[in-house]
Amino acid sequence: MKTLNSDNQQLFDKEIAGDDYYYLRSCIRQNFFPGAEKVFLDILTQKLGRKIIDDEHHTTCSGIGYHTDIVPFDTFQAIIARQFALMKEKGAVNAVVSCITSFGGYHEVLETWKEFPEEKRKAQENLKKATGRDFDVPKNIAHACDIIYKYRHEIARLAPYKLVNTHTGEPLRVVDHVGCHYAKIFPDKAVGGAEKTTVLTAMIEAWGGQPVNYPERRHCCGFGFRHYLVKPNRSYSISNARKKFESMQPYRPDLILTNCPGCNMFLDRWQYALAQIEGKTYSDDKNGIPVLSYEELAGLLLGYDPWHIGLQMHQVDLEPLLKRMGIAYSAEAKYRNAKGIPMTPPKFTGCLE
Amino acid sequence: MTKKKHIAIIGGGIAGLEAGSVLTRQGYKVTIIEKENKTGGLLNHWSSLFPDFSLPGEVLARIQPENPDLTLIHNTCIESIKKENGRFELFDKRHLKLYADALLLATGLSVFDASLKEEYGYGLFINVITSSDFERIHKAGQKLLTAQGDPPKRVAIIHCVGSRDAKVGNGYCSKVCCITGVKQAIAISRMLPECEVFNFYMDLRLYGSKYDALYLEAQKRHQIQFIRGRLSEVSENQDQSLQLKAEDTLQGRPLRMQADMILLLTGLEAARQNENLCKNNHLELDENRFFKSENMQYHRNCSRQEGIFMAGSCICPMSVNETLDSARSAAIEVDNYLTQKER
Amino acid sequence: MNTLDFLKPRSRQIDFENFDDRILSYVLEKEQSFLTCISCGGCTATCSAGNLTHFNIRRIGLSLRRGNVNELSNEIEKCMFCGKCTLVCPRDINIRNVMLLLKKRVAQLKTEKLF
Amino acid sequence: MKMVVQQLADDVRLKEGMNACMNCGICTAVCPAAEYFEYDPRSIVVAVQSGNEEKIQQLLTSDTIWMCGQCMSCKTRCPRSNCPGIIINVLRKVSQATGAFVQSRLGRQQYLIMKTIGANLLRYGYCIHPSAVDIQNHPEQGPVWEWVYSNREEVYERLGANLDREGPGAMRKIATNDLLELAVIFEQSGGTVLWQSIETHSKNKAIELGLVDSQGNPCMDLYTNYLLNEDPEF
Repeated sequence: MKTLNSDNQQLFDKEIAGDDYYYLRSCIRQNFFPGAEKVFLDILTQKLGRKIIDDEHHTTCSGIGYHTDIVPFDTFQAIIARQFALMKEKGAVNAVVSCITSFGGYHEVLETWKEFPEEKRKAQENLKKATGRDFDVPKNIAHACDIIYKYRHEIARLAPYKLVNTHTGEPLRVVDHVGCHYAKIFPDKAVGGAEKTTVLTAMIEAWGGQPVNYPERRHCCGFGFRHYLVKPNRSYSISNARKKFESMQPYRPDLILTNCPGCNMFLDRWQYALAQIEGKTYSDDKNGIPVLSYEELAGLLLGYDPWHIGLQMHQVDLEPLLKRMGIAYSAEAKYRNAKGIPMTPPKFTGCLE
Repeated sequence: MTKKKHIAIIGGGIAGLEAGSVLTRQGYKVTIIEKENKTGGLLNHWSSLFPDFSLPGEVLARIQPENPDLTLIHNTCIESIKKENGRFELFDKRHLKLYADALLLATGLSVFDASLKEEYGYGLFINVITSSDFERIHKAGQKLLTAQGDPPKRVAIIHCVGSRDAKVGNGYCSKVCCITGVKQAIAISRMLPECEVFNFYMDLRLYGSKYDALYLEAQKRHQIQFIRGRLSEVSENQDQSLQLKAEDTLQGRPLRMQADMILLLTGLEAARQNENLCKNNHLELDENRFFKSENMQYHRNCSRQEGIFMAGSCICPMSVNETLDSARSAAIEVDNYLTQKER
Repeated sequence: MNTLDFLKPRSRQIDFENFDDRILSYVLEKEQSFLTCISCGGCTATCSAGNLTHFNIRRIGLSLRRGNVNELSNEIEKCMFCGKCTLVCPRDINIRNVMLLLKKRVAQLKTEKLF
Repeated sequence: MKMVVQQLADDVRLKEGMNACMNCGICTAVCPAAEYFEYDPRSIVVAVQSGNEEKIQQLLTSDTIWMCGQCMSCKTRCPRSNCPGIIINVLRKVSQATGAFVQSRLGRQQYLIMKTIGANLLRYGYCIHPSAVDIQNHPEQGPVWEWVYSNREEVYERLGANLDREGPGAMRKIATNDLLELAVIFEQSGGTVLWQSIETHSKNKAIELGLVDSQGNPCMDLYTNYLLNEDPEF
């Protein structure tokens, strides 16, 4: 089978800044996988020797509020303008966005400003009146996965591990899931465009794995904003996630790789919920298909301790994958606190007891 | 007797050939410049013509003009045109220079590159083919087979690929694909009576004489099914069969279908060389990159540049019979121009 | 696990692979002309029952062709079999007969407890 | 009061999101919501395009406009570069501004979202905070999250996060001054006005439903409970 690879790169050769970044954190990533953001910053500064500003003053971009329609577009624009103002004050011009919805939102606002300059003036005025701040439009806006993509070969050179099954020597079969707001709203802002987004498959290839295509690759994970956030609506969310799992199951993937904080969480949790409801998993075992984000995966390959980068926060246990990849880890260090004192572990991990 | 006037025709497809044939019979000297090593243009690649399944060879046989006043130059592409002292000078890459009293453009069209419509997977998924691919297979007398070598049990024919699509820069209707879809559906059904054939369309634009009868025949005799909804995406299954997603718009519900093969009805585009020909003179292209007529109602064959005329599908996509009509009417316009100039 | 009872995964996508043709094949066998329907809606426009209720013959035809049998069994009850649809059909389909056959087949399936 | 058609047209996003639609259904074909609900983005665009005041009013009071999941898959495929998902945003905005939203079950839920996500926004400076993802309302999060939730100080500390503390880092406490700026931006740019509209119309709806206290004032706890238990038709 022909896999999706980096062959149409020239069509969507997006510009990704090489250094001197300003980090914009993600509500969901910090909340569910704080270790992922930490390891991203660590890789960038310690392994790759790049500079990135982690500014405590920036806030949510309010994207979840915007897409649930409780934040008006004017407010959304002004909040984004405030982030830009903070960047300006720090002398930063290259934004790196951790959240996919923020990424889509920043671009939506910038495209609007290009087409309707009066909207930009309104945002300037609102921000000035509210905070006294001024902003400049950043020179470059990249998603954090773009940065890892840009340095994927360098990471491969530094990495002691590969996406390879150490028992068989075969490359691991990896399916990817790209967050909708990364490529679907503005295809030219995504590596590889909207239909054959290659930002993750290129990483998989560079790190020794085999990217595996599956029919519902482009389908949404099912977050649906208001559909997940209001409890009685969550069936929408799980229904769409199920569609993806059913579609990828026949390919027997070793791993699901994501670039969106929300998707990473949903694809992990919904496997558990579906197993509880339907009594089945989409893997050959009771554990489920492991789900990792690009930062988590890069961290693992670079030899970070899986429990320091927060992999114990996943419902689908990563241990079987670690074993398959021959990654050294300590099982009993998994549930310890910062002082090294053992904690009571979760009731169970994986999808079925 | 005055020296015979000379007309250069760019393009040796059926429009150029037919116009050349009419003009030589009217007493002019004609030179046809063809970029390939063979005349006949796109018609060489088609297996049968709608709506009567007649053979393209029959058309070609009738219009091969044989006349001492007609010269054919092959393998040459005219790159630029210059008007000097009321005459035209034509240049190709190798600095071939040709003089003419009038110029007739019959550059025809090219077929949309279906791989640009990434979501349909042409060039990526092996069982996705185009209408041109199908004509080639059919013409070679081969059976339609999947990449695995089996006769497909279900084929989905997709309309409007590269037509009526602002995303790929083609906002217009290519006009002849709908009827091609019906024709090819019937051809598949004749070839493989067991095969289910579906047409996914947005509007069925069957504008010509006897076209609707073919549609009726497709439904009645061949049980071909028509679903109103534009294809949104194609994905490949593990066994290389395909999954497609569209809306059944008449029901207002999303629809998912598995098919062994998908046939894309590719739209038609103006020839790329047209842009070059517009340099250094008053020729103009319209918003769809076809040649702009002086007046699209009354003077369809006349360009914006005095002495340059157009014939056939370099004006807009046309069927074979329309192209021939257009060629003949262009010949009349050329004759009128040269006769009036004489006086 | 009852705490997850509020979650009900499902889809309303038309899935051609699970096509229920028990009614369609019966109708087509006896009324070939139905093949040539072009969904123009002429029948719906003239339909007496449709003027008073949400009964929509064009949609019934589509449901028949897509195998939505559950929808059909309720809807067909509303038809009065006046035959005006047949008179206006540009493709000369005996729509009244299609509706009759549909009703017959639904009744048959019901007696056989297949519904 | 402006006609709703005009209110829609005043939003810059409608100019961005809508060219003429040709009813091809390419959006519905890939729409995750169309797959789950009786929902058809194509017909919504057609209704907005018609400019028919009555039809649009109907949309504003319907469940339909609240079914979109905002994935924007429609945007990628449209052959006319429309974005039905953005048109939905504009409809929802006008529905909330005019109070039409309380007439549909899904629309009424805006009150719940305002009270959760909206409250998080101004209280924490984040849309989501670990303390707000409680076990009772999120059983689908599973036993590992339950473990994180119950031991969050320790778990976040081990991962080098800075939960609820000053300085930079994941889940840090956003400084009071920064939160204040966020609140003033809300005030300045229309966020507060929107919330007042949601609040007022929801209270009126609560009264209409008889969800009141002994003094006849709307009881919003009862109303919240009502919203969470309204019988879904799907």
